[in-house]
Amino acid sequence: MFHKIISRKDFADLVKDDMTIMIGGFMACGTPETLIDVILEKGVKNLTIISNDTGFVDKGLGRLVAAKQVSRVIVSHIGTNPETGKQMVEGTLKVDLVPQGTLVERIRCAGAGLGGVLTPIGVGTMVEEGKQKITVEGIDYLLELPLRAELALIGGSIVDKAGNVVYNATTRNFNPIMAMAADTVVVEASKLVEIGEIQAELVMTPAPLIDHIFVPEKSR
Amino acid sequence: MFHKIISRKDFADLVKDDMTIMIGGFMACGTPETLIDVILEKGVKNLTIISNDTGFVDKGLGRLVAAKQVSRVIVSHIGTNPETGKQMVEGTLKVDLVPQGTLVERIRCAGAGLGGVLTPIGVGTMVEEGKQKITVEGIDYLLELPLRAELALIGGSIVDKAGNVVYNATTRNFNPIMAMAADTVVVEASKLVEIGEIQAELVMTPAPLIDHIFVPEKSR
Amino acid sequence: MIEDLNLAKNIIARRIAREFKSNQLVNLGIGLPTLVANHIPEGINVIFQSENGMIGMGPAPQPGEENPDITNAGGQLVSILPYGSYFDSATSFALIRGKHVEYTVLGALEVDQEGSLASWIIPGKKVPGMGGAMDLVVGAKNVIISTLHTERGKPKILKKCILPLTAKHVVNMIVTELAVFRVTPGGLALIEINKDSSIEEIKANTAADFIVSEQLKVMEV
Amino acid sequence: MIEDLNLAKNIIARRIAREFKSNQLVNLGIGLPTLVANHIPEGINVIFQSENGMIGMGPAPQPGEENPDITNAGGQLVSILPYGSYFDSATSFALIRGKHVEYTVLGALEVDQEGSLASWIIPGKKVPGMGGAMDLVVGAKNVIISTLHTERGKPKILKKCILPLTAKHVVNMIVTELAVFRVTPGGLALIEINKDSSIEEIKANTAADFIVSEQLKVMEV
Repeated sequence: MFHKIISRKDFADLVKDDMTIMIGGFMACGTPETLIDVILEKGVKNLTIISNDTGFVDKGLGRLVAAKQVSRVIVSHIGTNPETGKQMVEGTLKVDLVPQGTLVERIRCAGAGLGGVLTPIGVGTMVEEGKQKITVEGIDYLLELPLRAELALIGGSIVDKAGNVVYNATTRNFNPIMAMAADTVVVEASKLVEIGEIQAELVMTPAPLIDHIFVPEKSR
Repeated sequence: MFHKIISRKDFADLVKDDMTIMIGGFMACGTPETLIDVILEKGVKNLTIISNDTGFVDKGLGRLVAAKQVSRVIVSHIGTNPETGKQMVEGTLKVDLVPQGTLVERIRCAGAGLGGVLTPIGVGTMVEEGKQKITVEGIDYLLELPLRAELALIGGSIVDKAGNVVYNATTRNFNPIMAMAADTVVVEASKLVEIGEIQAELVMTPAPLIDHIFVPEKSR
Repeated sequence: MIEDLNLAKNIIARRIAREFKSNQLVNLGIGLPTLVANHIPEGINVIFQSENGMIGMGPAPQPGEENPDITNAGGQLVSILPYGSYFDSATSFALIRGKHVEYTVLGALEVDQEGSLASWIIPGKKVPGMGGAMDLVVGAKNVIISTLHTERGKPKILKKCILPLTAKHVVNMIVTELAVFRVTPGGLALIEINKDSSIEEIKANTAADFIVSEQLKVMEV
Repeated sequence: MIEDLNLAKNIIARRIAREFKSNQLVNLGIGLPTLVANHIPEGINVIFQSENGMIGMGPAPQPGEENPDITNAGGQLVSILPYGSYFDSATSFALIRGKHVEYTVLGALEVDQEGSLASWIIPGKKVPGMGGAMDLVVGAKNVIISTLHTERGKPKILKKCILPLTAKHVVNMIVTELAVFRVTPGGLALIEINKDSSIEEIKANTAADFIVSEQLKVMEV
């Protein structure tokens, strides 16, 4: 009944120039590396990437930055990828820095149908520039708005054929939140299992949120 | 190192007249019934209860309503407990009805340090009365504010001696959200296990959020 | 009119059950909508969400297999299918409000030609509360109202709801034992009619304006 | 001044490690703060949170036991203790922003006598980004800044930060290799001093106003 397995070629066809893509992972832990390989091969340009950080020059989504396929990143941290800083200074890459907790909350808003959240984070700093400030019971908050993508690329540790996902250890991070906030969601499965093999309580992303399951050759 | 097991008597001492108490569960599924027994025995009065619903006259927190220990409930549904409606009509019980998704989101705000959320739910209905309306990109939202309690009573299926909690099946519902939104959090453990017996990925409420573990006699 | 209420309800449920495609995520309200699950056509695999925290909800358990920890949003014992999952209420309503649920089927006290719904309170009389209904009708991609065409002889479909609203302008489709309506930008459209009814009967029992669709069909039930 | 930077950093880490009680939830920033974990006194069981999604973080794994799925917020391999748990980033920052973390220990580019902190950007020069630092300093119950007293001879503790802020009025305590300060409503208070330093040396190397506490003690390190 579930026909979600996607080939390398069909995934490549999904990815287009100018797309806004969310990529799960934290310093490349939990990042779907093979899906990034495919985007590198295809060579699409002018991508907007939403992720926790820009990883490393040779690991994680930082490889897309190094390949100059990205024109904008919305992230909390770029310190581990010198290419990001360099391209930012050269003016070829726009970098939006967002506090990590605000970033994940904005993505959650998009996935959860909320119009925004009030957070105390960033009040009195550069982060408040251009944002609406709302005072509740004498405390100032910034109104932070939803952040959505056309495509979300998720790194799943254990995925069943229906699309239920388990993330091992700290690979979870942004993955389950992003899996709710994009028009199309693709999970790269480190391990593919049969339906029923995952305990229902352990599912971290329920099957209906996953559009496509990509199984890299090394996982087969 | 963790000394969290609380006796029936010590739990009874925690509960006081006029308290605001969150109680987990959904139509009494996942509700800590023995903790409610203790509150019934102690007979404290004038409680404000925050929960999904008022359960039944003879099951769940509805028993506290039936015993007239409650002066206010903040819930999404009262239809299964005729006592709630009766006391509301008589004027002895104040009932605040909140849409279920808004209710859980307001509790989450309190636990997550957010000042509020914008939700489209309730716009154009009685629910918007007295609330700030905020328009983002042409869409109207209600600003919903955090909801916090002095005490949260949680129904845990499997609890380890550090306080890590797993909720089986649909007993999860409001429990993990409430466990973040109160000054003091008490979990009733259906089953108590040793530290290390719960898979780290399966923990639904991390140990540091739990102040006290109550183990009813039937679970020992 | 169909006098047998049980028959009427099952006509409604059967008709609604034909709307779904395989793998769609569907939330059924308490009461009449619950019946829809019994009528899903062979070969169609609908995935049921229950707002108390489950995807892949299955039927009532076999005797001896009851698990008090597995309940639906009505508090009844149910089961879970092999592809199912459990989650907390915040996630459940993130799924609902975030447009991840394809269909919600709910009952009505009143529903009107503008697609507004009243279903949670009769002031001074009956106040069950909205539960998850407000979230469901605003959040689901498609809102189907399942209702008997009249109650004690009074039409349930009105020009404008009188009772306090559950939500404004959210209903996509209304299914009764006599007819199927679609709420369109141009107003209410009658798109299907029970073979044993007539446009005259429907007009006489509907307190709303509606146009008769050029593609009017017989309700398949 | 202490010329040996390694010694200086370990003095700071040792002093901070004495602040915690058993069962407190603590988040250590990248760099100097990470050293604090090596100096927790015997018998004290601090629980470490890592903002990438873990409670109960343990030390670097033994050779042969490395698991690439278990990393800290710096991307380094770590381990988890038996009472530990994993969660997503939304939950992690709910814990942080929601005042469930007792202490956060972070480094500083600048910190000032009002308790404001600059740590994430040197405009035009170095822009690592704030990562989770803004959330941590606003959200944690207690904020400890660990910093060398000076950098290239220049004081790190100022009257007012010049660089863009991480947050305003959030720091509770500043620990350097020479001294410990508390940020009080009345201003900065020197509460401890390294036995090898002097008030004169601290005054000469601190660009902020501070009062010397009446209970001034020798730093126990």
